Amino acid sequence: MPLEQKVKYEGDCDPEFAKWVVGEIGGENLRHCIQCGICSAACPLSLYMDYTPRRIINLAREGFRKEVLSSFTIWLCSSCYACRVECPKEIHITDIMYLLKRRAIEEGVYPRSFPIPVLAREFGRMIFMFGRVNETLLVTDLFLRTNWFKFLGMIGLGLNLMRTGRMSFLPDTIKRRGELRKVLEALDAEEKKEKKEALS
Amino acid sequence: MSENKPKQENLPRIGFYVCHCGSNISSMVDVAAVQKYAAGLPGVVVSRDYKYMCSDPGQEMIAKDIKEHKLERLVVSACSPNLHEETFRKAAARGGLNPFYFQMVNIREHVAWVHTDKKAATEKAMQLVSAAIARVAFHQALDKKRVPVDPNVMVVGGGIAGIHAALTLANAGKKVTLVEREATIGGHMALFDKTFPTLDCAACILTPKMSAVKAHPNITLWTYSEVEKVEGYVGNYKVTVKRKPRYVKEDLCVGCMECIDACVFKEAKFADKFNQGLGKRKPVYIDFPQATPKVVLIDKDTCLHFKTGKCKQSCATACDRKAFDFNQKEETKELQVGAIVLATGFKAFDPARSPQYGYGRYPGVYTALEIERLVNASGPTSGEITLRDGKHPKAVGIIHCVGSRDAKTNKWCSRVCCMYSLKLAHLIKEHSGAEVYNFYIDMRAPGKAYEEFYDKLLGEGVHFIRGRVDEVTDWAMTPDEEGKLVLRVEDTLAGFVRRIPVDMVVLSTGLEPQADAQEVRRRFNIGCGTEGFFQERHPKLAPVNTFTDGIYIAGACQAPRDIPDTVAQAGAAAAEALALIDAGFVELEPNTSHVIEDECCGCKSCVPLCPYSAITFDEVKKKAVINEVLCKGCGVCAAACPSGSIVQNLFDDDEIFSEIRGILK
Amino acid sequence: MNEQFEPKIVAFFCNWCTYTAADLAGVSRLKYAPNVSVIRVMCSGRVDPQFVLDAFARGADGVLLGGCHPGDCHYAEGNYKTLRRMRMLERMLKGMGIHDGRFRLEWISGAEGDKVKAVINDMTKKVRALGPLDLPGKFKEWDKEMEELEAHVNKDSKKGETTHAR
Amino acid sequence: MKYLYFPGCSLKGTGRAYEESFLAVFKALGLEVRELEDWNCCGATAYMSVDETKSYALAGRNLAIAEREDLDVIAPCSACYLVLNKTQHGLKDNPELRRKVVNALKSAGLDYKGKVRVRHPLDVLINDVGVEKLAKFIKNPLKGLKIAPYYGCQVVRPYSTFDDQYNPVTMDKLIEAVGAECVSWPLKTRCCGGSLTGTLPEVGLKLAYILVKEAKKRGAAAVVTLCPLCQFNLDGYQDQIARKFERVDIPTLYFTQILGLAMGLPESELGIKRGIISAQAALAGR
Repeated sequence: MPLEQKVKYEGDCDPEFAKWVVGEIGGENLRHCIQCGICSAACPLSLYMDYTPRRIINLAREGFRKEVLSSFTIWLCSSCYACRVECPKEIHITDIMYLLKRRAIEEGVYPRSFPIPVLAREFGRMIFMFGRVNETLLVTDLFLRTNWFKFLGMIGLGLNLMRTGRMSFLPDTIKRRGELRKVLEALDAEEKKEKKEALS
Repeated sequence: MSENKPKQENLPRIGFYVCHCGSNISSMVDVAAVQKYAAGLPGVVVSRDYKYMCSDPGQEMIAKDIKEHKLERLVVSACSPNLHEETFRKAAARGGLNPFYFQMVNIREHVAWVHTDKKAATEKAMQLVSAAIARVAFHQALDKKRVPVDPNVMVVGGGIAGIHAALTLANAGKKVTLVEREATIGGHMALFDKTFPTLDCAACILTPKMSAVKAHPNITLWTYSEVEKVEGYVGNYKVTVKRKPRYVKEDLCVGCMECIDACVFKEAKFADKFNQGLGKRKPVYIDFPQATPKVVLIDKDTCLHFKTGKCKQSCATACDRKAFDFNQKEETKELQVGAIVLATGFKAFDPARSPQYGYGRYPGVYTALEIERLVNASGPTSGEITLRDGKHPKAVGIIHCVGSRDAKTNKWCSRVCCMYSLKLAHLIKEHSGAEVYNFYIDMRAPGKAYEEFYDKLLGEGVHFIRGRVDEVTDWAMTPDEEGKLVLRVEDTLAGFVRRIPVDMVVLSTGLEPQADAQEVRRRFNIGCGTEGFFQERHPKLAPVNTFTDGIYIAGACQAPRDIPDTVAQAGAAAAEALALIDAGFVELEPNTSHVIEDECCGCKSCVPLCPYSAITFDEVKKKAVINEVLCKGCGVCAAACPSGSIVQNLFDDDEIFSEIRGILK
Repeated sequence: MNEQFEPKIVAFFCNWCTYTAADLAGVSRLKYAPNVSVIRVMCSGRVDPQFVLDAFARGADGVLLGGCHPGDCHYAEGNYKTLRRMRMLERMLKGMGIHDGRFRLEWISGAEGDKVKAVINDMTKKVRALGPLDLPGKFKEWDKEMEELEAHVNKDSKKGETTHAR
Repeated sequence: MKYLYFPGCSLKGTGRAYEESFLAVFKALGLEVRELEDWNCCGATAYMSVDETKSYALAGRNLAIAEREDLDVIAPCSACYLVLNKTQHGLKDNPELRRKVVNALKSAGLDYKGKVRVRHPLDVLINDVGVEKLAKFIKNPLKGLKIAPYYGCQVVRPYSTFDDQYNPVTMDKLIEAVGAECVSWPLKTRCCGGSLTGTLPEVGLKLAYILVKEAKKRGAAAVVTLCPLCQFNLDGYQDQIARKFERVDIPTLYFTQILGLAMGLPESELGIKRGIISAQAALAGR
């Protein structure tokens, strides 16, 4: 077994990271964590996580940006909010997972073939195009982009859905697509403006 | 409004002092600038700043200046008047100045500590200083009024705090009335088996004190009684107490308990409140063998006589002292006391508010108080640890912080749970040999010999898992878990989630204010903190005093605390009451109101406003008259007087108007 | 930061609840706007409506009155009297064009340091948004009339005639 | 009583039976339901991971359209219910976010003031209609049918206004109202796997398996749920569950379906046949 040095140096931390989390919506209470672990105990997925939610909170608070953003934990969160309602310090853990996911996508540090960030992205694309999401098309698209091998395993389910009339191959769409796009583009413009201001 | 401003040349000679308070004030307020600013204000002849005005040299400086510079008024700009007003009044008196020629400016609590911009904070400090200097010119020389103090004391609550306070006062020769709501004194401590960290038996140390209360010639013990009304003021309280009927004459009953044997109910079949519902009792009962007073009582809700009117009253027949009186009525008593000690204790957190732990849903889940009764040799199982189905648990999980350190229930640490959980872990292991798991967030053992007790438990092989349990369920994932209660928790030190099957779960419930704490504090005219415990006058320097003079607090009614701290506090409260009584008199703040007879137009507007009936109307002179002994100095009448003829000392119209002008200059 | 209007607010706090709460805010090192200066009174019931009027007349942009919660008054019922009095005063102030929260009555118990902070911050923000009141400017002419009237009254009273002009 | 109805994407797709039974039951109860005009996808959980503000704006457009009428909006899908409520909270608590979202809406000629109330059909049935009134409509009580109520996550957490977060009971009341027997189990709010059944089947299937297995073990003949994704996970993946763990075969119905059956509505109007695991045996076997 190869020996690995476990010590962490302060230079490895990003002191701005915790500040950033605290400044985002939902991150406000990050620093109040007492590390009781009830979030991990309540989490139905913590048994698959590389870091339990409690550890993610502590790593984020101490500025271990790389460890946090490249963890599987944030992608395993199914947004069931079990941790959020249990947390004795009212830390919005689910929202923190969301904002960590966004940051990971922004920094491009998520695992490439990992289907969850891809799903998130495709979902967004479909909404921008049609305003609504067709589950069949979304799932098909997802498997073709990540792991088409798994798609074969899903054929049985697909046939079952066809049999019960729960599948549709036509994209559903809203009437005023322009209206929705205007809303989304206005936010893009706002963000650009903000970034420009931040630079100057 | 009167415009009789003192003329520039007639202004009194004012001395002004501004305090740095180390760096507490000077780090946010430019003290030198304030000093300079004040020096330029009309009437100010001396203006100084100093590191610590409240220190001896600071006070000396004031006294010296008064003499040397013939100062006629004094303004000190420092901390809250609630803290040091008295200090500087005394300093003024030492310099030969009437202490009420003084005004204090609060630039610490109200400025330096709450603002972040030094320039703005300094400006605000200057406004407040200008207001005080403007107002002090109007101050009058006043004298404090002396009122005699009634030497009797009432103690409310007969737990260990009330017992200790009552005994201390009685031993000092004071007459004490101890009022307790339940049928016996003893409080929560009477429920415990052993006490941490020494593991000495609670009954062995408590019951002698209970007997001492009963036997003490200076103590009148009123159990099954509640305070209904409190009137008066420091040194002179009038208290109304309601005494509930026991249907047994207290002076006749000797506690032989023949009546209980004789009751028409052959079997005890009603939930026994004292044993947390784990045992049964009859309608005629006594809480426990050492109950004090050792007098039985009848529970009206279950007694056949009261329910149907058809009972042969075999209990009364069995009593050879003829103590039974089914016609007993509630009594109302009045008391005159000089001081009151409130020791009304706490309420244990109701675990139904944390449904995830399954209390009430799974019979294997218990509260810590229930376990106290189970491990107690005189409890319902005589100290045997048995589950509700009669089986013996092989594994027991103790969950800490139930109803503590949790924004959804109570935010505070209940302070005693870590230690009592350790005690229960030890007792359960000793009595049953079960595997015991403690689930804690942080182990808090900060008392004398507490850490050593924790160390002892570690050595006994009790499991300590650092993590807050999420849930107690009967959901089995493995064959081992079938038929068990499963606790899901992150072992935060190991870094993963564990599922631990047990037979018995103990919820270490936290301490809360009594359910009626708000009503009680209104009755006694004291305050509660946001969490609902009684508010002490100062968290460090006046921990047993309240904002109402003559009313003291002790024990867990003020905050969660353990027995040693409770007893210490009860002693402190008794000492404070003694200090008040033995002085023989109190000095009252002279902020009372009086009527300027010539200006009173006799409209009677003020008469009905006074909550203390201190204002009467002189029908001959057709003028209002204020009785300054009854006046408590709220100033409501002064604000209402349409002719401006009522003056409130220290808060006169001229003083307040000049303060407004000073701020807005 | 650009120069913004900073309102001046005069506060009357009762000694037992609100003043203590402000002390508590200090001890707890809560941070709030420096625009409010506090005058201590024993009970909110001591506050004569004239104090409020005088504060506005002398240039205050807002007046805050703090007392114990209803039922909690140290003097049993002083705050109820405050409430009745101030309801009437509010109507009068409205007639004078002083409204929209320039005058505010708040119940703050001795334990509510955080409420002191919240109320002061909120009131400062709202009054700042309203802009200066400048009653002294508006009242200059009225003052002149008042002075004349007062001179007249004083002359009368010197003559020894009783007057209830106040 | 009148309501607006926000279907969301699932009720038009895999959750078609939910829409059918919801509309049929509400119609039979005399409740008027109108589909929200030109609604768009709520954004669900996925979009929150991409762009927070846009995700609020997406929901904001729906709320803006709804606000034109003074009616409560019913969102039967858990994700829609959560996202719309979360947006309400976010816009209320965060002025900066509100400014951005409202400005963006205004640029497209929309406006939102924050007046809309988002409801769940279960909330409407229990609190607006009431169990007593529902009882009058029950013609065909489901006597002897043992049902495990499954609430899932996002209706009860974290914004539920009508039930307890730890131990919700509204659906239990409904099950009793239709004459069936409610199975008590501790997993009624445990996650069904959400979208992980699709993205990480090895994890998602396990979560779904735990639920169906425990429901069956406790004697339930059917699971009843209030969310299209929960229904899809518990119902649709049982073949895969059988391959990976063991065959469980327990049908998952919507609460609107059992209510409709008890009210005597025809199965065809309630989409009973749309279940991949047939409910026929469970319904007949009682």
